[in-house]
Order: sequence, then C-alpha cells, then structure tokens
Amino acid sequence: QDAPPRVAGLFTQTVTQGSWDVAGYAGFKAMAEAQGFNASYLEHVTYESAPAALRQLASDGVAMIIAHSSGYSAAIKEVAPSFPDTQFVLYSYEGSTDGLKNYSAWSVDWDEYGFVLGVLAASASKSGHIAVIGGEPIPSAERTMEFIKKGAAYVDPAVTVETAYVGSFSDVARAKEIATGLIARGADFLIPSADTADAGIQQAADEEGALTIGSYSDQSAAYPNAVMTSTVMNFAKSYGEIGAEFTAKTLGDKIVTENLASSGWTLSQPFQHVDAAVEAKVFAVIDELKAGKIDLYK
Amino acid sequence: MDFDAVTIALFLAAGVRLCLPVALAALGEAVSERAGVFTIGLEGLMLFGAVASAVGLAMTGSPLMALVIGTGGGAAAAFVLALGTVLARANQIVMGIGFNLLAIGATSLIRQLVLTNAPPTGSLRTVTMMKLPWLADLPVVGRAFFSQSPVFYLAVVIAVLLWAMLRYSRLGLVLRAVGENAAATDAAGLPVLPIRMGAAVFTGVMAGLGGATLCIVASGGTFVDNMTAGRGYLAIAIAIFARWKPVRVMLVAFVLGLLEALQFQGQYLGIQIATPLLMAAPFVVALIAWIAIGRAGAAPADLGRPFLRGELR
Amino acid sequence: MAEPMADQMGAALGLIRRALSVPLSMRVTLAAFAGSLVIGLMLIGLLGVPLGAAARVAAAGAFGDMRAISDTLVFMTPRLLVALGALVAIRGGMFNLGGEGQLQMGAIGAMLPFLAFGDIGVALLPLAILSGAICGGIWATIPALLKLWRGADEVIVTLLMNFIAIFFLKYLVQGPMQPVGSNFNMSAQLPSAGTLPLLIEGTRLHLGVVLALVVAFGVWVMLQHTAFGLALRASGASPGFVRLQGQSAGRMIVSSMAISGMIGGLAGAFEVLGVQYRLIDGFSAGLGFEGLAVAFLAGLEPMGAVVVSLYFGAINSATLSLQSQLSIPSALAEILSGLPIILLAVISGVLLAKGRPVWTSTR
Amino acid sequence: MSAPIIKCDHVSKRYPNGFLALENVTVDLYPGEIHALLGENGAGKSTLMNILYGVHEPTGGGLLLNGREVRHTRPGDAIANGIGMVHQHFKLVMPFTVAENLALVAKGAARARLRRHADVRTFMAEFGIELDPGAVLGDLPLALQQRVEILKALVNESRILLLDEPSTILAPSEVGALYDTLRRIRDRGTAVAVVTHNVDEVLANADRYTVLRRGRTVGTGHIAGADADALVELIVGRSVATGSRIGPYRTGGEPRLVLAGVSIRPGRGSPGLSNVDLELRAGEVVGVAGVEGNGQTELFELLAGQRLPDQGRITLPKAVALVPQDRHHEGLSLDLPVSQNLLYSEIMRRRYRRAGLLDHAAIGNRAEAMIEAADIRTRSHATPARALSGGNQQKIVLARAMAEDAPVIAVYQPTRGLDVAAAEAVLARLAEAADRGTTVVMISSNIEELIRVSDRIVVLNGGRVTGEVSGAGMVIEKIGPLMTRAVAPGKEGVAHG
Ligand SMILES: Nc1ncnc2c1ncn2[C@@H]1O[C@H](COP(=O)(O)OP(=O)(O)OP(=O)(O)O)[C@@H](O)[C@H]1O
Ligand SMILES: Nc1ncnc2c1ncn2[C@@H]1O[C@H](COP(=O)(O)OP(=O)(O)OP(=O)(O)O)[C@@H](O)[C@H]1O
Ligand SMILES: [Mg+2]
Ligand SMILES: [Mg+2]
Repeated sequence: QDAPPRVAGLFTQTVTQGSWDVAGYAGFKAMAEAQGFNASYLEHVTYESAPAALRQLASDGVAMIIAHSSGYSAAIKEVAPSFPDTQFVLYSYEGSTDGLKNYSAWSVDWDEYGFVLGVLAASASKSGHIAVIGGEPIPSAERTMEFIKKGAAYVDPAVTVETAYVGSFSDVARAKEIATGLIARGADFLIPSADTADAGIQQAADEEGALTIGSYSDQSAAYPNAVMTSTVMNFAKSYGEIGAEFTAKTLGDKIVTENLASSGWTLSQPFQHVDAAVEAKVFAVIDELKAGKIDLYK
Repeated sequence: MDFDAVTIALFLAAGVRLCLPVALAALGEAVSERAGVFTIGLEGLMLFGAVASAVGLAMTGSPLMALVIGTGGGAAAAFVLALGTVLARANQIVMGIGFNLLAIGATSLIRQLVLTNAPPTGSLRTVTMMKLPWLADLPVVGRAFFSQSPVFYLAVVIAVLLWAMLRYSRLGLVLRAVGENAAATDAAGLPVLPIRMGAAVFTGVMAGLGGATLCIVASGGTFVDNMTAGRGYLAIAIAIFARWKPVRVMLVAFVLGLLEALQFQGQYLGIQIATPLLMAAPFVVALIAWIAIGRAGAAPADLGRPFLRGELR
Repeated sequence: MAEPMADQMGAALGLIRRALSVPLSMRVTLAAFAGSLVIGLMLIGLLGVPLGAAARVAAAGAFGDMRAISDTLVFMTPRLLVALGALVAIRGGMFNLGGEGQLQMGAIGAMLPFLAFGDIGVALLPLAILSGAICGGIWATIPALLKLWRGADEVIVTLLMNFIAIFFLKYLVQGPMQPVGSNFNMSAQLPSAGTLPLLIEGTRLHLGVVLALVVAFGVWVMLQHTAFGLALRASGASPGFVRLQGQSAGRMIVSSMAISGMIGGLAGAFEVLGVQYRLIDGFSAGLGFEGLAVAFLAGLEPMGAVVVSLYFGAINSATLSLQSQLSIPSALAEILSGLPIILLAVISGVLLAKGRPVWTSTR
Repeated sequence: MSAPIIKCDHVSKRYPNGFLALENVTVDLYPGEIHALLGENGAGKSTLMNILYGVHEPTGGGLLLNGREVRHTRPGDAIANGIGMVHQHFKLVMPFTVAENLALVAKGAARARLRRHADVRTFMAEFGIELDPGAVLGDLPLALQQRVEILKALVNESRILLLDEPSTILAPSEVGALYDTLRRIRDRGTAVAVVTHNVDEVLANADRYTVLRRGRTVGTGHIAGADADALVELIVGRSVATGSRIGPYRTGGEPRLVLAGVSIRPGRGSPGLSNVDLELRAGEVVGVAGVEGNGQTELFELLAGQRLPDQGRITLPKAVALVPQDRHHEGLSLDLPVSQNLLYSEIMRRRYRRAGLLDHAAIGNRAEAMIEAADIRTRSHATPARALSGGNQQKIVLARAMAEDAPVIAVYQPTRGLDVAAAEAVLARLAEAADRGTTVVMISSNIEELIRVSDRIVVLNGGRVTGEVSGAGMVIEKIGPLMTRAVAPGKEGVAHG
C-alpha cells in the first residue's frame, strides 16, 4: 500500500479565527479525512511569502496545494510551471488558469453573490437606506459593491446604497466605528464584507438596532438581535469535489464556477426579524437567478 | 452634508472613541519616558492587555472585570519587559522590538489555546456608554463628550492627576529627576531602579487598559491577532509629540482621532479621495505640525539610557 | 606595474581576513540564538509535537538542501539590507526608525523604470536597482533635512514617514499602478529582463542575495577603512569633536541618512526585483523594525549584521517548514523571531551592568 | 583629636575590567578636620571617595563608622550614615531649579525645612551662600553650580563631607571663598575630605593630608610641618620643579592674528565681548586671564573659526590648532582609538591612505611614535580614548594640536584637572612650541601657570580687555584686581579706556 498523498492548505489569516478561513479550513479538513489524505496547512501566509511557501511545499513532495484566497493567484501562476507534479488549486476567484496543466480554480461568482446581498438588503430595509462596508478597496471588493448596488436597484431603484472601506480586513474597532456612523446617517441594513473585521459591523448593528447578515457561515447565534440571515458557503461541497477530482486525476487547467445554481452557496433560513414576505421575495429572485432569467450584466 | 449640531456631535464623539485606546497607552508612555525608559514595547503591552481582557471576559462574563484583568495583564507584561530594560539594562529599543514580535505570537497562541472562536455574547453597555447626569443633556458637547465610555472619563481624570503629580508632587519631582539625570538621583540617595520599574509598570497599566479598551469597549470583546495594528507606535509618537505632558497627550490623541473620524466622513460623503490617502492624512498632518513646531523642548536627558552606577561618561 | 597590483591584492586580502575574523561578541550572539531555539523547541513540545521530529524538520527547513539554504538566504536579504541602512544612519548620529518606509519607497522606485519606459531589455534591471536606491535615499534624506532646517526630531519624523510610505504604496497598487482589468491590488508583473536573475535553477536564490553581501562588505570597508567612514562615526558619536575639527556635522547627517536610505531602498527593490516581480501591498510586514533589531543585535557592525540576519532568515524558512509539515501555528514563528532579540538584549545588558560591554561601539 | 568618625580599612578595589585601582588603602577621617587627599591622575582618589559614598563597593577591606563596620552598597546608605559628597562631575539635574535640586536629596525633617523658597534662602545663608532658589541650574555658571552641589551635600546634616576636586574649576578668589565655607562646616564638627591637585591650596587650608600613588597610600600626616616640595615628591614619586618660570621671556615676531574692535553680543550667562583689540605675534605665548564666564568662551570660538564677530574684524591665519576646554566632547572622540584621535586632522587632510583606503599600519606606526614622544600612558594605540585617565587624554589633544604645525595654537584651560606632573608636561610642550616660532594663545583661569609660561597676559573682565601686563609686570597683585574689579555693565559698541 502506498503512503497517502500529501495535501496542503494555504490561508491568509488564521484557521482559528474569523469566518472565511475558519469555515474554509473546516471544509479542507473534512475533505482530507474523507479522502484519507495526509494533510497540513499554513496560516498567516502573506502574499509576500506565498511563492516561497508554495515552492517549499511543492518540492517537499506535496501533491496538491489548495490556496484559500484569490490573492494567491499570481504566486501560483509563477510557481506552478516549475512543479508539474504538484496540483495547485485556488478557491475564491480566478479569471484564467493561463493554460497551466496543474492549476485549477473553484471560482465563486461574486457578482451574483453581491447581487443577492443587494436584493435582500433592499427588501429588508425599512428606511430605504442600506450600507456596504468593505475591508480594503481591492478590485474584487469594488466589483462586489457594484453588484450589491445593482441588486438593490433591482428591488427598488430609489434605495440609497452607501459604501465605505475599513482600510483593513481585521480592524474590528474601526469597522465598528464606521458602521456606527453609517447607522447614525440613517442606514438600517449593513452588509459586512470585511472578513475578520465583519465582527465590528455586526456588533454595531446589534447595538444600534440595525439589521445585518452573517458571512460565509451561519452567525445568527453570535448576534441574535441583528443577523437576519447568513450567506453559507458550501465549502463541504466544493472541497469535496476538489478532493474527488484529485483522486480521480481529473484536476488541471480548469475553472469550476460556484454559484447559486451549482449550490456553491446559499442563505440560511428562516430569516429573522423580518416578515416572511421578505424571505419569499429574496428566494424568488434566487430562483430566477438559478434559472438564468436575470441578466446581471445588462 | 449638513453641518448640524447632531452631525458635529457624532463626529466629535467618534473622535473620542477612536482616540481612547491610543490616548491611554500614550499617557503611560509619557510617564515611562519622563522616567528615562523608552517603552518601544508599548504595542506588545497593548496586545497583552487586549488578550488578557478577552480572556477575562470569557471567564467572568463581566466587562468591568475584563477591563480590570486586561489592565493587570498589561502591568504583568510590563513588569517582565522592565526586568529586561530596567534591571538587566537591556537596550531599550532592541528589547522593545523583540518584545513586540514576541507579543504578536504569544497573544495569538493564548487566543488559540484559551479563547474559543465564538464571539462573546451579552451586553457590554456598562463599559461602552455612561451618560453623565445633566452634562449629557447639554447641546453638542453632551453627546460628544458626556455620553461616552466610563473609561474615557477615567482617562481624563488620570491625565489631570498625572499633570498635577508631575508638576506639584514629590513623586513627580523624583520621576522627572530619574529621567533627566539618573546618576544625580542615585547620588541623592534615591532608588533609581525601583522608581524606573514603577514607572515602567505604570506604563503597562495604561497600555493594558488601552488594549483592554480596544478589545472590550471598541471591538465588542473580540480579540483579533495583532489587533493593535500599529496603535502602540502611534501612541509613542503622540507621547513625544505632546512633549510628555499628560493633558497635551490627550489633546493630541483627540485631534488624531478627529482626523481619523474625518476620513469616515469623507468616505460617507463620497469624496473622491482614495482610502489609503485618507488613511495617511493624520500622519501627514502630524508630520506637518511637527515640522511647524520645530525645535521643541528637550527630551529627558537620560531617556533610553540604562542606569549604571559609577559609569564614566 | 605588478608592484602596486600585488600591493592592492595584499591590501584586499588583508581586508577580507579582518572582515571574517569573528569577534568575541559573536559568542554571546550565538548563545542567545541557541537559547531561543531551545525555548522555541520547548514551546513546540508543549503543543504536543515530538521534539526530535520538530528539531529535524526545522534544521532541514533552514539548511537541509540547496532549496532550504536558498530560502534562508532569500529571507535574510531584506533584513540584512535594512539593518545595514539602519546602522549607517545610527553610526552617523541619526536615530533612523524609518527603515520600513525607506524599504517601501525602494520597492516603488524599483517599479518606476518599467512603468516609464516599458520593457527596454538589459538596461531595465540596473535602472530599476538604481531607481529603488535613489527613492529610498530621497525618502531618508527628508528627515535629515528637516532636522537641520527645523530641528525636527528624527525619531518622530521617520516613525510618521513609515506610515505615510505604507499608505502611499497601498494607494499606488490600488490605483495608479494597477493594470486595467486586474483583480488584485498589485502592479503589473516585471518582464524577465527586469528581474534579478536566479543563481541556481529550482531555487529562489537570486542575484540580490549576493549583492546584499557585497553591500555589507562595502559598508564595513566604508566605516572602518575610509576617511569618510571615520568622519561619519566620529560625528555620530561626538558631534562637538568634528565641529571643532572644522567639519560639518550637518553634512554628515545628511550623507549618512542618504546612504542609509539608499541601502534601505535596495532592500525593497530586491524584494520586488528578486522575489515578488511586482509591487504588492503589505509585502514587507514589519521588515523595517526587524532590520533595526538586527542592526542593534549586531552591535551596529556590518559583519555582525550578516550573521544575525542569517539567523532570522533561517528562523523564517525553518518555521515555514514546521508549519507546512507539522501544522505548527504561525504564532510560533513570531515567538521564535522575538525571543533571540530579547535574550540577546538581556545578556548584553547584564554584561554591560557588570562592566564588560559586549559591544563597545554601541551607544 | 578624638576617634576617627570613619575609617577606610584596608580597602581594595578591582574594576570589572581587571584594573586594580586601590590596593590595601587605609585612611582615617576625624571630626573637625579638613583632610586633603592628594595623588596624580588615576591614583585612585575618586575611587576612594566613591567607595565611601556607596557608588562603588570595595573588592577588599571595608568601612568602619565610629568603629562599627558598615556597608555602603548605594549612595542612599552613605547619606543615611551622614555622608555628603560633592562630585568631580556634578550630580545635578540641570533643568531643575536650585530649590528642586536641594529638595531631591533632602530626607525627612530636612525636607520639611526646605519647603518654601524663603526657607531655602535661610538654609543657604547659614553657609554664607546667596543664590536665587528659583534659578534653573543649567543657566548658572559653573562656580554657582558648584555651590549648589556643595549645599546638596549639606542638606541632610552631614557628619562627613567629601569633595572631589572642588577647586579645579574655580578662580583663585573663589577658592578662598570655598575654603571659608569649608572651615565653617569643619568648625561644626564635620569631617571634611577634599581631593585636589594644588599643593599650595592644601598647605594653606588643610589640617591633614594623605597621598595616594597608583592605588596605594604612600604617605599621611599633619599639614603643620609639611612643605610643598616634599609633598609634590610624595605625589609623583620624583621631584618636580613647580612654580618657576618655564623658558625665557620671548618677544613676538610678525603679527599672525589680529582682532580689531571685535564685539559679540552677550549670551546666556555670558557678557559676550566688547570692542576687543588684540594682536598675536609669531613665537610668543599670550596668556588670557580672567574669571570663568567673562568672554573666554566667545574668544576661543572666534579663534577656532566657529563664530564670526558681530562687529569688528578678525584676521585669522590659514590654520589654528586647537585645544578646547571640554576634552570629552570637543577634544576627543572617546570611542575612537588613541591612534585615530591623534591623527584625525591629518587623516582628514588626505594623508595615511593606501589605494584610497586608510592605511591602518601607517597610522598605527605614526601613533606609536607620538605616544612615545608625548609620554601618553595607554595600553596600546588601539585602545579607545575613553579608557585613558584624564591627564593622558589631555596629552592626546595636545599632541594632535602640536603635530598640526599650525602657525597659531589656541589652548583653553589646558591643565584643568591634571596632576602636577602632567600639568608641568603640558606647559613645557606649549613653551617649546613658542620657542619654535608658533604663536600660542593660552586662555586660563589659573594665573600662576599663565605667569610661568606667558610672555604677556591680557585680562578679560566682563567681555572687555581690562588690561595687559608683560614681563616682570606679570604678578598676581596686578592681575587679580584687573580680573575682579567691577566693570560697568557691558554695553555693545562702547569702547573702553
Ligand atoms: N569604572 C572603571 N572601570 C575601569 N577602570 C576605572 C574605572 N573608573 C576608574 N578607573 C581607573 O581607575 C584608576 C583610578 O581612577 P580614579 O578616578 O580613582 O583616579 P583619580 O585619582 O580620581 O584621578 P583624577 O585625578 O584624574 O581624577 C584610573 O586609572 C582609572 O582610569
Ligand atoms: N573607564 C575605563 N574603562 C576601561 N579601562 C579603563 C578605564 N579607565 C582606565 N582603564 C584602564 O586602566 C589603565 C590604567 O589607567 P591610567 O591611564 O589612569 O594609568 P596611569 O598610569 O595611572 O595614568 P597616569 O599617567 O594619569 O598616572 C588604562 O590603561 C586602561 O586600560
Ligand atoms: Mg592615570
Ligand atoms: Mg578623580
């Protein structure tokens, strides 16, 4: 019997805190257990040290490296050509694999994701004033904000959407202050999009009586007064597919799009603090999106 | 935007909230620097205070106890740091840099080992908001300065007490003497090292309270790795900028807090200035102010020098 | 003809011999490193990892093979350069806490020739290195000029300018330097002509590593073997003395800061040209302060800085191995970097208090 | 005389670097005596005082207070045992006021007694000292700072008062006042120990003496019955001719340096200079006498080319070699080795290079020769200047200035703090330089030594030249009054005489 293949996960922050990495790591671990891989992970891997980390893992004989952030894309594209025997997989967003035979990506359709958030916020807001708070103004975040605005306008063109950035993905205190300010300006629904710093936004909503959502996994228990619903990434499914494809040796030069239709993610139910009508309205839109009846790029 | 009273009050209040953790730490730094101890490890002390307060909150469930425990954590960490910088005469800069690195790792490890991932629940109102009777009802200032965390009132009281202590008390005289000329203080028969240890631990108390405030009051009890994110270094700059005068420390910190709050206003107003440039603004303003001040009063002459009895200078 | 040639060779050999003679103080440094490794391993043990395995993985990760060694050297390089920059300034009497900012500006500078002229072939690399050094140098000269002009204390100025440089770089990669249609906060990638060549295939060992060692040797020669270096050290330690000798302490401050910033700028430039191949937000993550600590740990001696920064390089690649193979939390890396700094500072302090300073030149 | 109040009992001190500074030294101090402690530079005088005061701990032997063994591990212990000390390098907090500096040392009852400025004045008056309690120390001239240093030692009712070289920085008239104060203190039953290099001062003021040489006691006795020559021989181990004229009277050659109507605005604690005319000629020694703080600093800065006159004209030669007053900050770079300190100026003049780099071998060889010639006692030329005794440090500064071969050499307090032998050597080298044709300007507050080497002496008082004496006219009786007689407050541009 051969030794089980080694796989490794790469995380920007830590697998013990926040929402994105914690939930992602859970998916990664479950996959490794299910497939019987010999798994390890690296956390706090800055984009600076990513090429070194990737090279080290690959030359150590790690057979598959899963990078849990779109920021690793450049590093993978740089390192992958030198290590044809290692499969590199990215989870989050990727536009192109550059034809690399050992690079695959599970790419979330963040446009659709944003659109749905806009729809649900605009549907739930009583004041017609919602706010989106991002971490740093990276292109993907800006793009998501655009689609949140589209989603809100889809429900009600008169809705005001304010946007702001914390300037950090981890500064809870700043995030909370910004959120508090936005609520004071009249926003009654806050969309957090700042990773670890989301906690501050959710706290502000909780304390000031506004609504918000949980990110990537069900967070209603943490902020019971404020969380209307949570986006729930289906990491189990995505990572499960990655593991299976690796074992089946079908990985390489492919991009799998994760969206509502692929069950890549969903919203937790039932919605809290709002009428059932809101929930029904949002899921009606979701169904239309799944069915491809809404053109996001019009 | 309409510059009505409410907006201005909210803006001032945000400035206060944003500056509070840094102001507390800067008050501590001012004291240790007055005594000749350069506490570069302030960032690490704040982190230890923050993690201790989070642990305290998890254990006791009481935000007030959390603040106390955080303060104690900062003091304990400062004691260890001062064993190096004061008693062992380690180079204060090097020690501080090493301590900050260690603190990032150690506090993260503590979080992983002790704190669960679940964010704390329960109300933190007792420490986040305390309306002062009568004063809180004043227009504008009531909302800005008298509907704040009790920690803010405490900070103001501490600043005034420190001012009086440094200016009028024997303790203040001795403290300043140790920073200006440790050898002379020693020759006067006063215990230089214990005084410096005391000052350094007091810095830990303030930095610990600052870190605890950041975690409990400003971040709702959530400890995040490296959550100080440079605030300790900023506090050092504020202490020096304010020429180690406690009341001035509060004012300088408040102005920086306002500048930070102004960034948010800018964002809300959709001012087309990139976020990073807005974030740099307080530092640019501080730099310009520093240049304008120019040759400011001299630093304590023995700042940063380990005390060696009988040293040839 | 051969006479002066042999003379120069002899002088050069003598210089190299003196550069390599390990000072006594190195023993203390090594003791601190060993001590911190022992404590680090004990911590790892507390986390439930067998010590033997951890030690093996760490050693192999730092020095196990060519790839490990080259990783160690690549991690060493920016720390060494920042330390060299810092020590030149401090020796010259300026307390330069601005290594972080000078590194950022150097990184920005390294991108400028490509952004201005595009892929112009072999000239690109030298231009990029030069531009990085100049940008770092200009950034560091500002505090020196402000000190002379306004008497503005350099500790605050350099500290504040760090923050400004960091946000400026962030701004550039989020805006002006971001290629259209990009999904990331980074600049465009440099063409291969514009990057530091790799020295060994399959490793990350780039030419910058060698250049950094050359700079270290150069700084040592400058400080110990040139009149300029002598004047710089004298003016840093005793400004009144050089003034009475008819020299300008102000000019010394400006030139030491300019040199310091240029070397700090090289640190950033080499990271861009040899490791990242592009400008990335947050690429330095505290290198400036680590480099400053390296400078002090080395007693402000360039050759000491090589040894100390090598240790930090090794720690970084070793902890990377520990993480990737044993899933040890990254927090341990920070602890392992912090510990030797603390231990060394304490040992030196205790010796100083006993009247036997490890380094006589440290102020 | 009764029993000694304190006894250093077979005390030895080895410094951490292995240097044995004191070896088996026994000294008794009695109540009601002024005890002079003598010895050449580096003999161990300060070390002994510091051991009494708890700054250093002895490595052998111990202290007996009234016959009982005591340990002074820190100055606090010594103060508690009734010891006060005036340090060679003042232990004053410069940004503090006089009253604050006194309050800092005051313990218990003394503290309560010094609460108000009026109380402080009363306290000072007890010792015949009059100072503004609110004055900031850093703004006071050295002599007044010293008064505060003395007062500090008296705040706590000291039974033992230690003074380390208190007279070094004082003008002769001030030395008299100092001993007046010390006698008052002695007469109250206090034991007073004074370190000094000046044998005449000892003979005039002390009751007993002890001489240290290279860390050992070489003699002790009553002043009554001691004479100057014997004391000097005891101190340096050989006889030294002191007090006599060094070299012949010279007459100057062509003018080399001219000050014409030079004025400098008054500054902090200094009168500046008013309308000074001075012509310095080749091959003469010109002494500049005056009480410290009467414009000497400005004059030296003018000669050093560090300052331009606010009014008037100065013609400087191409180079002026300098021996500044502050050897630790201006004369030397303490961390540089002896060799580089000696040859700094020459190295900066592009000498001692090989292939563009410093030729360390050549620098070392040249330095060895200079060390030999100037009798500098150092372990090697590579030793940092910091590790040398004050006398030897001063010899480095002087040797460098001499080696520059400049037409003019300006020296400022060149023998301050030096022992008899070292001071003699310095004066002799200056005289030799003048004999070779160099112009020597010597600014000093020590009139005796000025008279011994100068060919003429100008007197600075309140920033003006109040007179000039030469040849046989150079006697204290003539110079003293010129130095101390009150002059009208210096107004800028007002010509004198
Ligand atoms: N901390 C020290 N470490 C090593 N050697 C020292 C130390 N302090 C003094 N010495 C040396 O011990 C010797 C005695 O020094 P000390 O200061 O007692 O001399 P001194 O008699 O007071 O001389 P001076 O007349 O110059 O003041 C000198 O050679 C001096 O250089
Ligand atoms: N502060 C110090 N640190 C280290 N070593 C010192 C220090 N002071 C003195 N020494 C050592 O002690 C030795 C003796 O000192 P010093 O120069 O006073 O000798 P000396 O012959 O007594 O001088 P002098 O000619 O003044 O009588 C020095 O050569 C030096 O090596
Ligand atoms: Mg000596
Ligand atoms: Mg002495």
